[in-house]
Amino acid sequence: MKLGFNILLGGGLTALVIIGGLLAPWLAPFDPVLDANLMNSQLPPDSTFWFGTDSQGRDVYSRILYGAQISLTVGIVSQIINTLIGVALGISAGYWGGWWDDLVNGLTNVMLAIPSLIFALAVMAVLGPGLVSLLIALGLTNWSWTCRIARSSTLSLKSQGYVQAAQTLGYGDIRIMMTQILPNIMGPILVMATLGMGAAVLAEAALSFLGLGIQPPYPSWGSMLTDARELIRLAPWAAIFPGLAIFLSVLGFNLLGDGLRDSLDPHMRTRKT
Amino acid sequence: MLQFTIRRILQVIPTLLVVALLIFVIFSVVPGSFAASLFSDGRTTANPEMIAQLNRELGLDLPLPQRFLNYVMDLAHLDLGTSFRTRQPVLQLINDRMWASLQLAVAAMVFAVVIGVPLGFIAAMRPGSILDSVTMIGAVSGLSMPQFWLGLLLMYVFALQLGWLPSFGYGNGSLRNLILPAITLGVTPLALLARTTRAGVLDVMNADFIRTAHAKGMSESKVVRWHVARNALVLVVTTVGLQFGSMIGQAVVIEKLFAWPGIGSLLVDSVAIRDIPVVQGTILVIVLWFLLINTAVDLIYAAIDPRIKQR
Amino acid sequence: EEPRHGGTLNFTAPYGSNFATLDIHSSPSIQEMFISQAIHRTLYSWDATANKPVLELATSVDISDDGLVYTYHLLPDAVFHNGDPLTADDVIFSYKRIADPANAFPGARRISTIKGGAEFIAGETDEIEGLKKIDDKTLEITFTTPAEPGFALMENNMAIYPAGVDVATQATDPVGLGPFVFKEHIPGSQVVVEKFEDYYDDDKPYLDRVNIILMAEGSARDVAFRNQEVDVSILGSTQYQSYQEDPALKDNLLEVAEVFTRNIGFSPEYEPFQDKRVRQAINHAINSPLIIERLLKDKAYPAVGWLPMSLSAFDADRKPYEYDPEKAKALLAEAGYEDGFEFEVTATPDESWGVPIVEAILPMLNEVGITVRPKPIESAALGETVSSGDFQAFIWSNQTGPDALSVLRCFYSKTAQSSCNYTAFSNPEFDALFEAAEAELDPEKQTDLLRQANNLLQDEAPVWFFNYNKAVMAYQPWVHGLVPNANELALQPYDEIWIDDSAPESRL
Amino acid sequence: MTEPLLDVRNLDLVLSHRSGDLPILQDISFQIMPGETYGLVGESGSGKSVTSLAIMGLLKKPLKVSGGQVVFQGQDLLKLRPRRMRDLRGDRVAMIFQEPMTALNPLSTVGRQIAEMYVLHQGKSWREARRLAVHALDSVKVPNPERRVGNYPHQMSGGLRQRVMIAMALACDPDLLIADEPTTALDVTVQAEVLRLIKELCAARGTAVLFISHDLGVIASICQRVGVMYAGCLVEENDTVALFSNPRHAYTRGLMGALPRLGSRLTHGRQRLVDIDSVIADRSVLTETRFIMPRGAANGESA
Amino acid sequence: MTGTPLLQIDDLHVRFPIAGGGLLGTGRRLLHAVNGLSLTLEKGECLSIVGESGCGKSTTALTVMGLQEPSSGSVSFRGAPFSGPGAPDRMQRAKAAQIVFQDPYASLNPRQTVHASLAAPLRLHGIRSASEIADRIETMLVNVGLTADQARRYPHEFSGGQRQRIGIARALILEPEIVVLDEPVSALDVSIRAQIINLLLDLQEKYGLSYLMISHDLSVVEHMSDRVAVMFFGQIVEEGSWQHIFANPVHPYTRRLIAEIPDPDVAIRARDPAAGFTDVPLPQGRSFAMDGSNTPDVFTAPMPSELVEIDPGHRVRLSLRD
Ligand SMILES: Nc1ncnc2c1ncn2[C@@H]1O[C@H](COP(=O)(O)OP(=O)(O)OP(=O)(O)O)[C@@H](O)[C@H]1O
Ligand SMILES: Nc1ncnc2c1ncn2[C@@H]1O[C@H](COP(=O)(O)OP(=O)(O)OP(=O)(O)O)[C@@H](O)[C@H]1O
Ligand SMILES: [Mg+2]
Ligand SMILES: [Mg+2]
Repeated sequence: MKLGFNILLGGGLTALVIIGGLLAPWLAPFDPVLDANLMNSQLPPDSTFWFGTDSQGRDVYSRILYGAQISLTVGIVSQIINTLIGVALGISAGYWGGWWDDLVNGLTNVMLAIPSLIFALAVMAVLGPGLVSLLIALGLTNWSWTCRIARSSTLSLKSQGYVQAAQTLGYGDIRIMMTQILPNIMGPILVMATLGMGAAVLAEAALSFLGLGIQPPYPSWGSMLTDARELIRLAPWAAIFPGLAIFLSVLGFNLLGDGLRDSLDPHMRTRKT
Repeated sequence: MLQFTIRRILQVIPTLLVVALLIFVIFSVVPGSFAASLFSDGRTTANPEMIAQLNRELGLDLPLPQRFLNYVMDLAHLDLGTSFRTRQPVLQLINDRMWASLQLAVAAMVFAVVIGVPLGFIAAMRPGSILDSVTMIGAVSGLSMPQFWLGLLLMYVFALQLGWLPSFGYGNGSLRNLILPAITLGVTPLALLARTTRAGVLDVMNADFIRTAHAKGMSESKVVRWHVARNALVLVVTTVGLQFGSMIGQAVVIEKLFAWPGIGSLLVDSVAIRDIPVVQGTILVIVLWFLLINTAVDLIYAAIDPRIKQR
Repeated sequence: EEPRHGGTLNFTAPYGSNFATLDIHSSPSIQEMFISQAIHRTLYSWDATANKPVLELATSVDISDDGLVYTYHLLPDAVFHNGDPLTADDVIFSYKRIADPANAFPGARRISTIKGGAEFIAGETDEIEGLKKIDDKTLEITFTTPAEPGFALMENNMAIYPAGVDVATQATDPVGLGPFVFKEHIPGSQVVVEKFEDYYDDDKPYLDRVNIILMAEGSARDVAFRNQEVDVSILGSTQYQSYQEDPALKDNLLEVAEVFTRNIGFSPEYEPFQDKRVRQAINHAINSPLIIERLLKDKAYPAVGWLPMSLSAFDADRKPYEYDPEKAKALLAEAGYEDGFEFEVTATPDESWGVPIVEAILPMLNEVGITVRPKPIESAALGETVSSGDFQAFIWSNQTGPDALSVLRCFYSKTAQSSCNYTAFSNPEFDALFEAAEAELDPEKQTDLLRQANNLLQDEAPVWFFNYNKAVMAYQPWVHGLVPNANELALQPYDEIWIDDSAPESRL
Repeated sequence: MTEPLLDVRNLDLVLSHRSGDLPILQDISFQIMPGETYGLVGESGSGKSVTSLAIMGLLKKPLKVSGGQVVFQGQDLLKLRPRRMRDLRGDRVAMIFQEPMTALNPLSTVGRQIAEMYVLHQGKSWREARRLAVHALDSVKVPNPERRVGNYPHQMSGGLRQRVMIAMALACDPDLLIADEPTTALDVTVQAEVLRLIKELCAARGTAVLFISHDLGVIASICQRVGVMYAGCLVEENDTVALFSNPRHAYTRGLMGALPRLGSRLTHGRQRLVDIDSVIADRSVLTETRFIMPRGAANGESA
Repeated sequence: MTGTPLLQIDDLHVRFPIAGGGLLGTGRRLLHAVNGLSLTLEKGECLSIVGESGCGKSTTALTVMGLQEPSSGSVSFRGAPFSGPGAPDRMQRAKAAQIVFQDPYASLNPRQTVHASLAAPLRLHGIRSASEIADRIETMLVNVGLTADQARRYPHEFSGGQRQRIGIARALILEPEIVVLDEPVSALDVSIRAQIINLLLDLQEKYGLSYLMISHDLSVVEHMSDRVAVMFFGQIVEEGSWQHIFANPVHPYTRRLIAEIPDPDVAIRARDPAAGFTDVPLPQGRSFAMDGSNTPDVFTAPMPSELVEIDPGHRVRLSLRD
């Protein structure tokens, strides 16, 4: 498999986020929450505070590193939930068909019809602001596309010889779904999940802006950006760096997703010879 | 075709009903009540009798199934209820905001289509070229930007630094006020459109019938005009429809940022004060809008692609 | 300088992105008052300079000896926008509408200070006993207590509507006594009002037109103001700082100590807070002036106690709790918490009395061994959560004026937690002082008693006294006549505002 | 002897790649006389389609002609300017493809797609072209042509679609028709009809045909002369009857023995089929020996 | 015939609901894919079903395999029901019949090694010992002409012909009695086709397998079959031994099918193919229900007709008398 430009750049950016997040305790010179000295508030970048400080006097660089943990958590956990729901519903609906398919299809249509931000907003309103709520809200929001893809892929796989052969060999339905169908639709699902991670990070920022995001003391990029948007004149660094972090990480996820799609596609075409 | 149209329109109803139920359930368990939200600003002091009185007034003391029944009965009469806050019919409130929302959505879509589609087209004509790469990287970047960040940026540059455009607000619905929010809102669909157009055109360019067209001795430009454009349009129409349909919902952040008096900001404000009838009403309208646009897209689709009607 | 007539004022309404209704009676929020301020008038109004309620719609009032019966002589030449003259019937009509139990209007409880009001609100009677029309221009009101009625009757949502107009139209096409006539409402965008030629104050208003523009988002307001698209803007703390640093803007800032006290209320049910020393320790452990200086950019005044500085019951000699971590530690040790403890603060996202403040005190309390965690909550849910007692601590901003008596009633032990005694404060000494003040007819003595009660409150520290809000309004240099309204700076007397000819073309 | 209509001379074709060129066709030469039907057989991937695309000048990016000539009516098509080549395509040399479903634009009526030929090459107005399209459909025996012109491809069966393709290809009376496996996707009975149609029409118009198929039966039933391709090389060429009665090349022989022949079990009983792989164990020898028979010399021999 | 046949299909109907139609799109039309098909398969024989695309061959095969529910009619195995109520479960069924598919590229799971594809069914059917599994896989691979070390590879590392061999190995690994072959060679290249045909014939002999083969390639059918059933729009129109069908076809559709096969020998001898058939007198007053020159409407049930035996074991579909 040739590694395209997209995968390299996207993977690089994503790796940066992952490394930053995982190594935050070692890379970050300051504690993102406790090392707040109001005497240091809104200092411009210098050799101590590489990205400057925010209005609370906290090191923006350290907070961005720790923020990567949050963003990754948001991206990964919400996409795991999405994917689990979407894949479970999609495969079973595609495989079993009948009333179950109709039901899942109807539900998917309903979910697609409600704009995701608004649905997330509603869920957040019910659960209250906070990390766990956000994970649930975003996890419940975007599974419909995954479900659709899983369903349509399953429909086309269902008539493939190897799935039918598995049936004639005596495999149970669940076993077929798990061993014959699931591994073969993981490609597009993975692409969806990667793109979804970017969407989740953006959604976190949007919900933060609407006052429903993750709340401090977690240094989430969305809330950092939201908090600092008033500072754009006085302490632009406090807004620019979190904004940049969001932009670059989402760009990374998106490029990676695109790259994966590009490299998966021809792979699938080889079947036609 | 007429039957197809009617059928597609009727299919909207069950979805809408389920959405109504879903929203109803969600917002019946939401913490905080309208009455209690009234003194959350610390200005008024809480007054249990007043709250109880208000809840009674608003019918919030009735049991949940009863409330849902009333709600559905009202819906059946196309009555979305009365706002807790303004005591006006929800339909009226939405009506007041709909025009601004539509204006914004249409302007953003026009912006996205007028720039995104040609860009995608040109990129597809020269795959692998510098222009193609730049366009596509630009498109991904457009999709990776936090919307309100972009809006703020535009606001500072065009309104403040350059002073070309007003920074916020509806004005009296003047075009100048529309430009910045529309651009901000249009960036995502623009990027998506550029990408789908490119992908669609490339797809069509690789189709067998294009080889046939070449074998007929057609020039490149005729191939594009006679065979590529229309076929690629199918994909573009779908994307335009999906984007247009979800645009009002997506506009929430931008409406807040630019103080644009659309449905989105009405929704967010109503959520904040738990004006549940308005919340339910706006979401229903937003969903209805989405469904209708999608129905329209299906119809357009059927008009473009003769294969659809058969099914 | 002689006020100039004519011109347009672009006024901003900073607290939300819509006007819910134009029927001010039904509105519980400040947002709609920006409109009623132009269109309507109430029996009393607030004199921002004298800091007290004054008669507005009456030339004079006769007060009975027991301080309960007030006889108002209404303005002879006041007319509504539709041409109807103001009569006692209009006042009675309006008050009855506000108190009508079928309406459940927010102003209803203010009517309960009128004799028979409570019964009327409860639906027991058809008339309010204490409201009596003597003749068209004379109105007699009997109150239940001898307290100053102006505080209750000056509120904007106590506006007087004409009795002869279908009230249903007030929601969309309001008719009032105010200096400006309603012109148009673009929902979600703005309300436009125009000069009322027959306004009872002959020379006024100066302006021809006021556009009351919705702008909730601070940064948008900032850009618009700098772009000279609007004439006034309420500033947030960061903007306050940058406006102060900007030579072009720093001279046109109007500041006032608003009657709001920001505080963290402690739950009496959470064990550590039952000890007064713990509550005091927290007050000592937090460097409020630093937070105010750095985080709020000086856009607040450190709080001494509960009552704000503009109230006469405020004790100018009292000092705020000193920032003294050592003393805090000592107090905690005394109370048996030398190893500290943990608590949660229920907080909204508000930048000056929400989560950011909790974030700022977090390292400070950490210093004395107390671990604090913000518990985020939406604004809409704060009131309910707090009044139901479902918290360990909460951070809030509460209005603490202009009427000291009603403010301090919130700490009276007979006031329920669900009303406004959020920290379920119960102190016999305080109760005694409060009851005495309530019964006192002499304003001087009453103020004295209230001052003592307030000082006691500071000692008891049921809350962390954080700050009194400093409201700041930036205005364009051509705007004149703004007043430092301590109740709400954004509420300005439009009829007194005028603009000079240095204003941009579009405004002249 | 008359000039050949198409003379492919030593055609080489490569797959160009960063790491060097990969040969796809090596030294392909054959001639088609005016009015003649020439067949190319060979298994999948042997290079039949790329040969036809090279003649049409329709090769796409990684593929490119690296040597040889394609002389059509005296001019080397490989040297022709794109514009000239375009005018030739469809007009003098027409082509039909294997999969009639995808080879037709699904969003355009078949009438319009046929009419395009008249507009492109004969400068007809759309109205006139459409009228001619009805005729064209009629000539390929599509029933109800007036109604069918308005049909979209999906409204037609596979056989009808292929007829549309033929009508389109023959619209401008080309001198050469290239048919790349035109019947592979069709049922036997439909295939027979389409083959008959191609045969009749081309005979009537004197159109030469380059007929590509992997099915020996089809080739035998339609072609006068056959070339057998294997791994990018033309390994044997002969008149049809001669080739089938006396295959000389090991590969050709293997190919024929690998197929069950209809009726052979009745006469000879069930016989084990020939496994080509065992017949042509040494592939390199295979591509080096060729048996190209000149026209008419049915049993002669040449290198 | 002697005793109960191995497999018996009796009056099988399969109809597919086609969505669409009606105001709400819920109106359903029925596509009649199989209309009253009856067949028997004896132990050790190869029965072929031929017919043109879309006539219902694959549907029949899928129904036999239990992959498609019949609308009515029954399939029985050794006299016991094999579909519908009382049918065995998948596990038992797996040992009775297996299927080989047309497309070698789609018939193997691209994410499983050959070993995994073959081992899973064995394990599922109770063989636990790894060595026994390995042994059986090795034997089977050798039987289909592959080597044991190829078991570790993934499908994409094999050519089409090799994949088809793996598909056959998988069908045989549970030692079923019946193997359904759905166009086993039509997707393969000419050169490979011969190898697979030879292999199938060898395996049939070796294991005494019964084949139900589906094909539209008459020359392959002639080569491999013992008996042939000609199918036209969901019905058998003619059925008999391979000699009956190829030497003496009676039904016009069968004749047409045979006549139109492009065959090199026929073409070269320039013989008029139809001339070879001799007409057989039909029973008194009976005529062919359809002749294959017109296409019936797949959405309506066909005219009533029946199979009439005109020779022992040779049956032709004629319209019902009246
Ligand atoms: N676009 C392409 N890119 C790379 N290789 C190609 C391309 N087109 C054809 N080839 C290669 O060229 C060779 C010849 O292909 P060609 O399509 O001519 O075979 P064919 O004889 O027509 O086969 P079939 O019977 O399958 O149509 C094959 O090895 C194929 O892999
Ligand atoms: N799952 C299905 N849903 C709807 N229609 C179906 C389905 N499966 C098959 N059909 C239809 O049933 C008819 C018979 O199909 P079947 O696949 O059995 O034909 P076939 O004889 O195998 O054809 P081919 O030779 O093309 O494989 C066809 O018209 C087909 O379109
Ligand atoms: Mg080919
Ligand atoms: Mg089939």
